[in-house]
Amino acid sequence: MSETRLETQALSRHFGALRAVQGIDFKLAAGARHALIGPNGAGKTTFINLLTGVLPPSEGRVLLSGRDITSTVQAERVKLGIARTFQINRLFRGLSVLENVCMAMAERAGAAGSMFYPAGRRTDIIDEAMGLLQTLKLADVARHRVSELPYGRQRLVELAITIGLKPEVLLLDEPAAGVPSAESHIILDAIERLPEDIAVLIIEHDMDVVFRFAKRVTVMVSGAVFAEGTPREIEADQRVREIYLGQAVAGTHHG
Amino acid sequence: MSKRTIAALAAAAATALTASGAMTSQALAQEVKVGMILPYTGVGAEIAQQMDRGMEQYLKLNANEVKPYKITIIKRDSKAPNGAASKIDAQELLTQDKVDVLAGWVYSPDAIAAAPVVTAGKRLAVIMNAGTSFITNLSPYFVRTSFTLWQSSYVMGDQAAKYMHAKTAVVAYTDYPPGKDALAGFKTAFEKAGGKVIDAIPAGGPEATPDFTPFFQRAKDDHPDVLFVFVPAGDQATAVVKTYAALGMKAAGIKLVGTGDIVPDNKLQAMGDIAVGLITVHHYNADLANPQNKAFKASWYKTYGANATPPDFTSTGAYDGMAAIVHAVKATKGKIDDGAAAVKSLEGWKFASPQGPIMIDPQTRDIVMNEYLDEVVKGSDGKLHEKVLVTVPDVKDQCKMLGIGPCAAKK
Amino acid sequence: MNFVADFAGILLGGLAAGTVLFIVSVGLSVTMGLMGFVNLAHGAFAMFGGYIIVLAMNRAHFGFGVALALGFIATAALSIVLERTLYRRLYRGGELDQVLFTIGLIFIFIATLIIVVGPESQTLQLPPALAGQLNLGLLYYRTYSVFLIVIGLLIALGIWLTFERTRIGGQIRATVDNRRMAESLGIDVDRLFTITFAFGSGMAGIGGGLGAEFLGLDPQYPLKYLVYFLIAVSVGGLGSVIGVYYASLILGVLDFVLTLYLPKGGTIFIYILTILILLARPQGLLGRKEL
Amino acid sequence: MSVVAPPASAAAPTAGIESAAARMLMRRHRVRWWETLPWLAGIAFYFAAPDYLGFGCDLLVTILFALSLDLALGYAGIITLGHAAFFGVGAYTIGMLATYNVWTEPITSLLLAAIAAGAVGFLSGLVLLRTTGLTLLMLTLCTMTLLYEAANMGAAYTGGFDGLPSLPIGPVFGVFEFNPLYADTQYLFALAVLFGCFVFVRTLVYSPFGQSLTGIRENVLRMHAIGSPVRRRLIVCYTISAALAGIAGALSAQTTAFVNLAVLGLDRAATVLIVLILGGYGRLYGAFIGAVVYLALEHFLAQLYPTAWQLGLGLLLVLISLFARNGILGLGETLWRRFGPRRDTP
Repeated sequence: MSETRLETQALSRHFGALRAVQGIDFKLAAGARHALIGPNGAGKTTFINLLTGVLPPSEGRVLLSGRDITSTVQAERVKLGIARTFQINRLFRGLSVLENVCMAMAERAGAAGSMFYPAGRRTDIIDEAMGLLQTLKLADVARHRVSELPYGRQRLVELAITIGLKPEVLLLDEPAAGVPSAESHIILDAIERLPEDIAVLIIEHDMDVVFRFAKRVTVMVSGAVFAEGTPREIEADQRVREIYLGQAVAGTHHG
Repeated sequence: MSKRTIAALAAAAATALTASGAMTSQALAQEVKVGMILPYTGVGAEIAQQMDRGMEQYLKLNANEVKPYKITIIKRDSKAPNGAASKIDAQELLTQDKVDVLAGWVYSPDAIAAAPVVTAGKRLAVIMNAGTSFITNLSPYFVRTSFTLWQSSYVMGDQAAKYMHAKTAVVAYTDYPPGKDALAGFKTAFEKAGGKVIDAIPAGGPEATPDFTPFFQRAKDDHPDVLFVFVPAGDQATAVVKTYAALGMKAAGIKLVGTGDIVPDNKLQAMGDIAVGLITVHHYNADLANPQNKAFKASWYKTYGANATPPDFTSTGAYDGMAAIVHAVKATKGKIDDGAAAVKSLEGWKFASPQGPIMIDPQTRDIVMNEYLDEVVKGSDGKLHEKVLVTVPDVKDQCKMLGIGPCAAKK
Repeated sequence: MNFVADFAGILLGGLAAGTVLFIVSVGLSVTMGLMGFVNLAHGAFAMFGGYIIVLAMNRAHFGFGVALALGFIATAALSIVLERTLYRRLYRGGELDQVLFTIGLIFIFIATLIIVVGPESQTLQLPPALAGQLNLGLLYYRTYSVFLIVIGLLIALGIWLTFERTRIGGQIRATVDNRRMAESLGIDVDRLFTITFAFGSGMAGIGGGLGAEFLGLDPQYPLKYLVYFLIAVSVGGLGSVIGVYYASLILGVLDFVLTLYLPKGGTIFIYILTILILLARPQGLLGRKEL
Repeated sequence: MSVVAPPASAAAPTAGIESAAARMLMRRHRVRWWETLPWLAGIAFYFAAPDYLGFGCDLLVTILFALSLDLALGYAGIITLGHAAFFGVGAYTIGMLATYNVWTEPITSLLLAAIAAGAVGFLSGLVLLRTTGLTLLMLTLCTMTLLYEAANMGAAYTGGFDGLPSLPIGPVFGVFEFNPLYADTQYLFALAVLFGCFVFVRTLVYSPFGQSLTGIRENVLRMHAIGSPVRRRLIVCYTISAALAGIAGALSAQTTAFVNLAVLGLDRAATVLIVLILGGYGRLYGAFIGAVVYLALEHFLAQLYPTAWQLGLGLLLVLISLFARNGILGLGETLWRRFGPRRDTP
């Protein structure tokens, strides 16, 4: 098997009495296509926040390529190659699509700190950004303010920004959430065309998406890993069907 | 009733004329342009109105004094007391409006900031209110017809010891230059006369009215014979007197004294009986009995209505200032734009003002005047009045006399 | 013994001062918490009410109570007009536009007052019943301060009960916590805004009158005391009535005690206190959410 | 701050219509013809209105002050009501140096003022920039007031409310004396300083650093998520802004040869905020428009109606806030978008 990119050991997070995440041991291999599913409130997003360093864990460790990053702050983890999208868009709504992507790339390239020459001279960054937009079929709206785009394409920008960070590990928090099904395919296409070597962890309610995309699936229930396996195995797992799939299938209709 | 309205209208018309005179200078008589720098907006607006009225009354009552000259007043707003606006006003009045005289200045910083301009402009500049002592040292063209805090507070300190036989005093003062001057003036005289200032309490800033309770409570705990207070005339004064009464300090045998600022003419009635018996020193109060003041007041109420804010020391400062300007105009045969000559003509100038006889000190170009030790009494008319207990004549600015700090005349 | 009495006096003074601050500021806290509207012109409504009250007493010779009622009604009415015509256009606008708007409003209030009433400051003539001293056993203290403290307590209780017990109170709390949620629950937020705004301004109006004894009353009022209102609101916590009450009293009393023993400190304490409190609790003492 | 050298500009970017967007970004920082107008106007004013130069200095100082605020408020979205703190520190640096005859050479004094104000900005930024919104507003306001009170307590040295009179300011380049009556030298000096500072700020806002500030204003959480050291950026920005405000204050002390407590007052802080919002924040030129409109209106209205001019000013502010989003420049842009030459995007 290929080596592990991201790993957690006995990772836990408590909010007072609430045990949002408890004792999760989890491995994400290089180039993985891994789905994280589970009923609402199962702690999926909290788990992502622990991986990205938005929240410090109550117990346990997080390792990136074998290196302990438990106490590394969010910004640093991004530099180390962990990028994420948000369940709800977090974009620079007042700026153009191109600027949104350039912002991320400038940070990645370590240019964003420099003060004494115009950003416009970093043609390397701008060209790279345009290239990315073209592959994501966003080039035609590159000049538009993000706030003027339909929601589906805004989600795409959300994705573009994270791809622009050239991550080793990409965490997608319900990338198609809130996107009308008519548009959702543009997101999924984009996800499928992600570079092979990126390890991708996707939180998703829509089972069609999960089965179409994931090679492995982890089921989380009330903060703990409930089951893990290939999509086939998960689908076949009786316990999962009982406590999860039923409501999730229901979920797809308004997902 | 209707008569008064007419009078008021007439006055209004007159003002309008003098004001608009700036634009339409179709003057048959020689026109003398006076640039007036006052805070027409902001915290000083009330004072500016009182001073405008003071000047207006002088010109009204002495119309034939002024002839054949025609005084044109050009008003400029000095806005917030930060010096900047005042300085620009002075520059533009001199360079654009080509005024012959500068005048006004309620707040000392505004006069101080304008000093270099005044010096460079070589025009007479009459300070009609600003009270910081050393201002007149900053330019040879400054002449002051208002007051310095040293004058009233020094006399108060002296009288507190000699007339009221006080041995110990506590001073509470607004924490800005006039307050500090008042403290210094009172302390110097009081201790020279054998008294002792046992505590000095800075009591808040000049703008927002603080609650004086904690300050006065502290003063009360010190058990002095007198509590000398300086606050800017206005709401703060009312608050001072009320707090003094509220804390029962009178009963505790502590007499409240101060400069006239704590019993301003326009607040006296509002204070009510609790003010009765207060002893203060000032160079003017609306009840002064001299003929000039009688005429002044009569015309004042005739013009602005019986319920108008009574005239006060800021009004007379402006009244006397206008008198000084008119004198300089006549003494220089209209060549008042020669600042040096204008100033010279005012050195030693004497004038019978509503506040009594005044003179401009030839050495310091500062005013020399009577200070009155007043007591608040309830009149037969049920209103409160100021009764003069002692008149101290020819009071000079002690800060300059004693050459303290920046007051020391620059040689 | 004597010390105890004096100290009690200081406490009463501080409480009275704090109460005035509370009565004027509480409206601001609710409207800012509820609408997220930065209404710097709040003090202008206090001034307006104060003028109505003082002029009603000094010129029209109304009784104190009547004048207060008049002040409340007039201010509330004016605020409704302004809210309906102008304020609501800016609810969606950025807070900086709101700052510009309310500052402009302050200028208009000030200039209009100077033109109509004149620049001179107004003095409140207390009714004889409130003017004197009151025997509190331990000490004599000015009746009016005691009166204020009681009134303030009643107002705080009244508003608190309205918030906790009544339907509209519940709606207000819900809206402060989460406006979208409230709207989705079918609460008529617009109506709610108008009502609270009118009430808050009316309270400010009364505060302007009641406080005139201590704060004075002149056209500069809205600018002079703006900072104190903002301090009370931010320290108390946006949208929290009880928070503002505590904050006002605490600041009032501490300021008094500190100035008594360290007069050289001048007015500096209230600012130091505010900084310390806000650094420790950015959302204010009882604030529900980040300011 | 890592200063990455720009690579030799790569060959023409991706072809096609799309690259219009790229070209827009690459050209955005270039100087447009109309950007020379303010400076031409500034020079024209010198010859056209020799009697108004005192007012002119006040105007230039206010523009610079508003510009410094724009960097913090308009670009980084740091909401502050205490910016006069730095203006005051700068002004008092000049005041102290001059009064006690330590140093009166104008240009180097400006630098010293900038350093002093920048230091205060850095220290307060370290503590305060953890908060946001009303809390930050109140904290900046209270910090400024603390400095005010401190200056009042030290009145023996600062001159307090009465201020430090008749500051001796050395001649510029040891040749050009300041003129108290016609402020001509002061005006040109102030204009030059403003130009220098403006060029600096302009470079800054178009630099990658400036872009990241905009990012922080637009969505701080996203900035964290793309690995941006947000807090450090904010502190750096705040420090620079403070230093510029310090220069503005110093300039005002030099041109008026006077400084008193008011330089640290809420009055000053509120006015500059109004000026900036009125002109339009996050726009560079909002500071210019706002200052000119506000001060000119105030100055000339006050000459016509000394007692009632605030009414007109108030009306203007209310109207702008009601009918323009983001000040006069914002209004201009809206109109341009609606009636200007048609473009496929705003």
